[in-house]
Amino acid sequence: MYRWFHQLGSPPTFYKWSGQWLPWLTFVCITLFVVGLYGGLVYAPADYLQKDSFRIIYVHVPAAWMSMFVYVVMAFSGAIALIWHIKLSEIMMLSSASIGASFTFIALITGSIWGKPTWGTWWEWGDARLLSELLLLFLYIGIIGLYSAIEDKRKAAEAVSILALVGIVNIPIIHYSVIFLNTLHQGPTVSKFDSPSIETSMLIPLLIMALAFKLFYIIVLLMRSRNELLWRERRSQWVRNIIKGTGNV
Amino acid sequence: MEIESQPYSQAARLGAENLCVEKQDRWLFQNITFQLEPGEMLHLRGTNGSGKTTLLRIVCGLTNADQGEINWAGKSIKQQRDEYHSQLSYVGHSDGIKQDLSVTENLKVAAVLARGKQQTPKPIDIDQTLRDMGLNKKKDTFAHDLSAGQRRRLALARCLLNDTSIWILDEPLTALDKHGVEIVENMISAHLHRNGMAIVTSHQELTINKDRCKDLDLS
Amino acid sequence: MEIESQPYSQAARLGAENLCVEKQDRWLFQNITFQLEPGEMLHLRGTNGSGKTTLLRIVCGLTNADQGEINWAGKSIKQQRDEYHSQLSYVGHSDGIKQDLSVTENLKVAAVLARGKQQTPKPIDIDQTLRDMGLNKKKDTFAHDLSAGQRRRLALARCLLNDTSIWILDEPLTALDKHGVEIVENMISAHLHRNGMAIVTSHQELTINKDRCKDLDLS
Amino acid sequence: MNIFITILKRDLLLAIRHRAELLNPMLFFVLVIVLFQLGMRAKPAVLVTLAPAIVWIAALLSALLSLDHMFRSDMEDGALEQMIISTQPTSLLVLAKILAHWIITGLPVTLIAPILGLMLGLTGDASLILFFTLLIGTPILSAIGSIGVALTVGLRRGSVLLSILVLPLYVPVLIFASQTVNTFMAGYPIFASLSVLMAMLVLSLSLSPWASSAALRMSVS
Amino acid sequence: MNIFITILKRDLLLAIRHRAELLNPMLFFVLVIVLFQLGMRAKPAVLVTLAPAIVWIAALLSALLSLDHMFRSDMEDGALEQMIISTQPTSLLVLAKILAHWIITGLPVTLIAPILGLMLGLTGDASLILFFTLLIGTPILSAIGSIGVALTVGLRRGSVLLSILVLPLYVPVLIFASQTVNTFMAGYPIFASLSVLMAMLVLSLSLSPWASSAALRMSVS
Ligand code: HEM
Ligand SMILES: Nc1ncnc2c1ncn2[C@@H]1O[C@H](COP(=O)(O)OP(=O)(O)OP(=O)(O)O)[C@@H](O)[C@H]1O
Ligand SMILES: Nc1ncnc2c1ncn2[C@@H]1O[C@H](COP(=O)(O)OP(=O)(O)OP(=O)(O)O)[C@@H](O)[C@H]1O
Ligand SMILES: [Mg+2]
Ligand SMILES: [Mg+2]
Repeated sequence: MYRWFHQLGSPPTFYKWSGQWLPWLTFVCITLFVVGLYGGLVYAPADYLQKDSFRIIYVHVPAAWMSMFVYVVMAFSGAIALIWHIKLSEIMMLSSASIGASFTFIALITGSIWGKPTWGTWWEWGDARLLSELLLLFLYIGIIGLYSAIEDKRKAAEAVSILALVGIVNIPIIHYSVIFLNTLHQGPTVSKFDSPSIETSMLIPLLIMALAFKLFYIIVLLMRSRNELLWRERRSQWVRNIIKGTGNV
Repeated sequence: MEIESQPYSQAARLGAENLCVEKQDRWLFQNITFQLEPGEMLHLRGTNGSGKTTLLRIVCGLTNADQGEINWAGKSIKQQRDEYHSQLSYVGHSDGIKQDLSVTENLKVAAVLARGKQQTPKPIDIDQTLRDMGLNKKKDTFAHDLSAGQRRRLALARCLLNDTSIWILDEPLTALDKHGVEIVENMISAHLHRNGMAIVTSHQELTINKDRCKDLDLS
Repeated sequence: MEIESQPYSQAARLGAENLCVEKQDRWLFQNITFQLEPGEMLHLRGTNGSGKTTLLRIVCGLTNADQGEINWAGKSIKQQRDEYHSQLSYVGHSDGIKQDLSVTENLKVAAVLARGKQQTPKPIDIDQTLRDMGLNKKKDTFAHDLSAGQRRRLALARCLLNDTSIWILDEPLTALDKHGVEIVENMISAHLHRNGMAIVTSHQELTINKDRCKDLDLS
Repeated sequence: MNIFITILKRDLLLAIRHRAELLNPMLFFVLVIVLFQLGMRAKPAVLVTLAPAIVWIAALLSALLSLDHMFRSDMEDGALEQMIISTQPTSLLVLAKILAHWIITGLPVTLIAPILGLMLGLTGDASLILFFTLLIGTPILSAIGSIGVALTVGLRRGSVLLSILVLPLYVPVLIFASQTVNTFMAGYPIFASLSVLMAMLVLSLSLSPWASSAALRMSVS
Repeated sequence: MNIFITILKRDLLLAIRHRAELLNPMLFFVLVIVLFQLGMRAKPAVLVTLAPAIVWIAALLSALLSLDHMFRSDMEDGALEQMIISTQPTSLLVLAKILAHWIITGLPVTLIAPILGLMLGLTGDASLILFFTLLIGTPILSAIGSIGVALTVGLRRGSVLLSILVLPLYVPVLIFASQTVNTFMAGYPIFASLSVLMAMLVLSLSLSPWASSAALRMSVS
């Protein structure tokens, strides 16, 4: 297990491996997107209460899920980078930050666009879920800001790993606060979209979209990591070989 | 000057192997290797900007080199941070003096940091050290009222008080007058005599027994 | 080295009369008097803490003495702050360099501060100055990436660029390597040759024409 | 004027060099407002009446927090000494620094305030008035602040003392400005209170450079 | 332990040397609260419901403002390097510094809060609960804050970036604490929320020294 890990962690292997997989992943991802969007926007019936406005769910919910997922991935690769000093996981973490921030941003925007017709307001301060999403955005911004503020990028990566780890301790706390506060203060909205059991014809496209989003993340992550890797290793032999167009990796 | 004179018990060989440091895509220095036996001093030379300060910080374990390692007593210092640091005193360009503490208070804090579990220094030790460094009249002055040279003396006083076998001094003679330079030279000589080791950068010459003195030129 | 060589137009006699400074109820120094003609240098000596830095700051008009006055061109400097300051460059223990500006940017700001209404320095002037100080390779480096000696050179470069007739230098040789020391000595010699004046403290000896050099010992 | 522009450019450059800095007063401002909301969980009807005060207090704190940078780093590395012994009148330098501070902190806050006003439930017109009070008011904060910093910059850890000195001077601005918006929302004319703000602006901009430069000379010596 | 006490004593001594410092977090705290009152001019009935949040936000800002001092001056004069190459575990030093920071800022604020609570119209019991939330909550602020400072202390002007890093981590504390007081005032039991606060305290005090010392090593190198 560790050996496998270590080998994959070696830059040239990773570069080669990811290069082989990328086209396939892209293909699958595009297919899923097409199917999911068709299912969601055309096939699924309009909601009897919300009419067609509910269809934004196919972007909002996957994006919201991804925003948290990416943070967890980031914190874990940060931990690995700190403990085992594996360059690759450092790169993964750094590449994840801005992707995660984008997902969070999308979730916030689509959520408030959705909120306007359903709740009649763009933003509801009292709701703990909106809040935790906003805080997540701030965590991401903090991470990106810290990384850009430290000039020595090796140090910056270390700093960001620490921050990401500290931040993840905060995530269950935020999560708890949601549950805890809602048992006290009946949140005016949360109950609205938690309870209704969703119809299968709506659910399946949603799951497909969620999968597509996840693949999309992986693809962007791989591409960004490859990019960063080439830059960092620009003076090593294997990168020179690639640039020259000669020789294998 | 009365400086303790028993040899250090924990003196051991200190060495660097193939240190390389890169700054902005260019090598600052490459393949620096040296060995220092107990009782020896390394005089680090080099033009301005040749990397002396950088090298000293690496030897202290404050920064990491891009390649290469520092060994002490046969092992890499990374595997024995605490033992190594308990034998180390470092005086850098910035001297680690708190402006709002008096001279004595500064020394007390420094001593506790360096000695740790052993006892705190007795007042006599501190008095003696201050006398050795020519600061006895400034005992209760706040550090921010000291002159540049007095501040340097205070920073150097730490080495005497801490009783460590490895001294790393970055331009110790900065701002010191003639008498101050003499004090430092005697201090280092006595330290080497006790089987201590020192790595010193200085653009001025130091009058130290040539037999005990190795040279390394970075430029 | 190519330094401008026309004599300064506004050079005038600088003097101190009976300066006394008291620190915590004791005289730091008393009745310091000196006269400096254009083309002369004052080498200020004294042990650590004898009051050299304090005296220099008084000469600059940054602090006031408890008694006595500084005269320039026959008048007290307090009556002609602006003219006096337009002829003055001061390099103190802390060097007034912004860490977040590049070397060139630092010099540009310094020059505008010093020259004021006259034109800003041409790029050629700045390049020339940097070359004179051996910093030409570091033109676009941020100041916080400079080594201690390089930073000192940058601070001293201000004097060359500002083209002022009075230089006040507090330990200019700090952290400079041998080549750096030579540069500074030549720089001062050329400055005196142009009828400039300098007040310099240094614990190291300066090789400057003895005829042009006055000594004042505070200790 | 040359010198004015040089110092202004220098300070802005220093701020841009830490790119994060440019964004930060604004972000901080947003965060403070969010904090209020979180802690209070007030009802929309209550919120509207509090909105001008909340925005203004956030602007005030944001100015206060960044005030210390105005002279401290220059003091520590000796750049301030160089400014004082320069040929140029110190008050002109101070004015440039006040302007730079405003561009870095006051201006972004002013620009983003109307949007936040809308978010807090203000009407479009009220947001506009809020914007104007900030436009007139934030430079006053920078100007008055400069005196406080100049007085405390010689102390090694003066930043909290600074707040104590400066806050009482900020209070009139805060009261007038938030009052102006409230008056407007209540449907009364606001010409009078806006002109008082303007008068404060003129007064503070013309007096504070002198006071600050005197204080600086004192702090350096 | 020797080292813990030495550093604690040193930091407190440094704070006392600038006597103003000791008083200032408290004064600042009072001023912020007064500002709220002035800017808002809220009715007493409204004020009571806002009181816990106002007090807590003031405490939070007061902690935030003084956070930067925790390591910056040690960084600038090289004392931090000396601490890192000392024989002692850095995390113990950090813990001492967290405690010192709390004694200087959190403790005075906690002690004065009940009085301010009464002034804002809270009942005696509610003020007492407010006091307890502050007693448990303010050390969390110091502990979490230390991580933020340790990360940003290497930057020359990181203090605003610091707020951005630290505030999202402060929000849960703020929400829970002010919620606790509100719950109490509404007549519900508060044992659960107090125990969550306690858990946060234990967690932050036991984890943050490690995170901070790792961050410090990074910042110094
Ligand atoms: C700015 C406004 C909004 C934000 C920030 C937001 C945020 C989120 C987040 C973070 C999640 C993931 C929760 C989790 O997996 O634990 C989520 C899920 C969801 N949101 Fe939103 N949301 C917003 C508005 C809305 C609106 C207006 C609706 C529809 C009325 C809505 C419907 C949903 C649904 C149905 C889910 C899936 C729930 C589940 O996983 O059980 N959201 N939202
Ligand atoms: N981030 C950086 N980018 C570019 N160059 C850098 C950076 N950091 C350091 N340097 C360069 O590395 C060198 C650092 O040298 P160092 O401070 O170790 O010199 P030194 O030998 O101690 O010099 P001195 O005698 O002047 O003290 C300098 O030339 C400096 O310009
Ligand atoms: N507030 C004060 N209280 C007591 N003594 C003071 C105070 N301020 C300064 N001093 C003393 O005055 C002297 C200041 O000397 P100054 O800095 O001018 O010395 P210097 O000649 O420049 O020394 P160096 O060669 O070390 O730079 C020192 O001896 C210092 O201890
Ligand atoms: Mg050096
Ligand atoms: Mg001096």
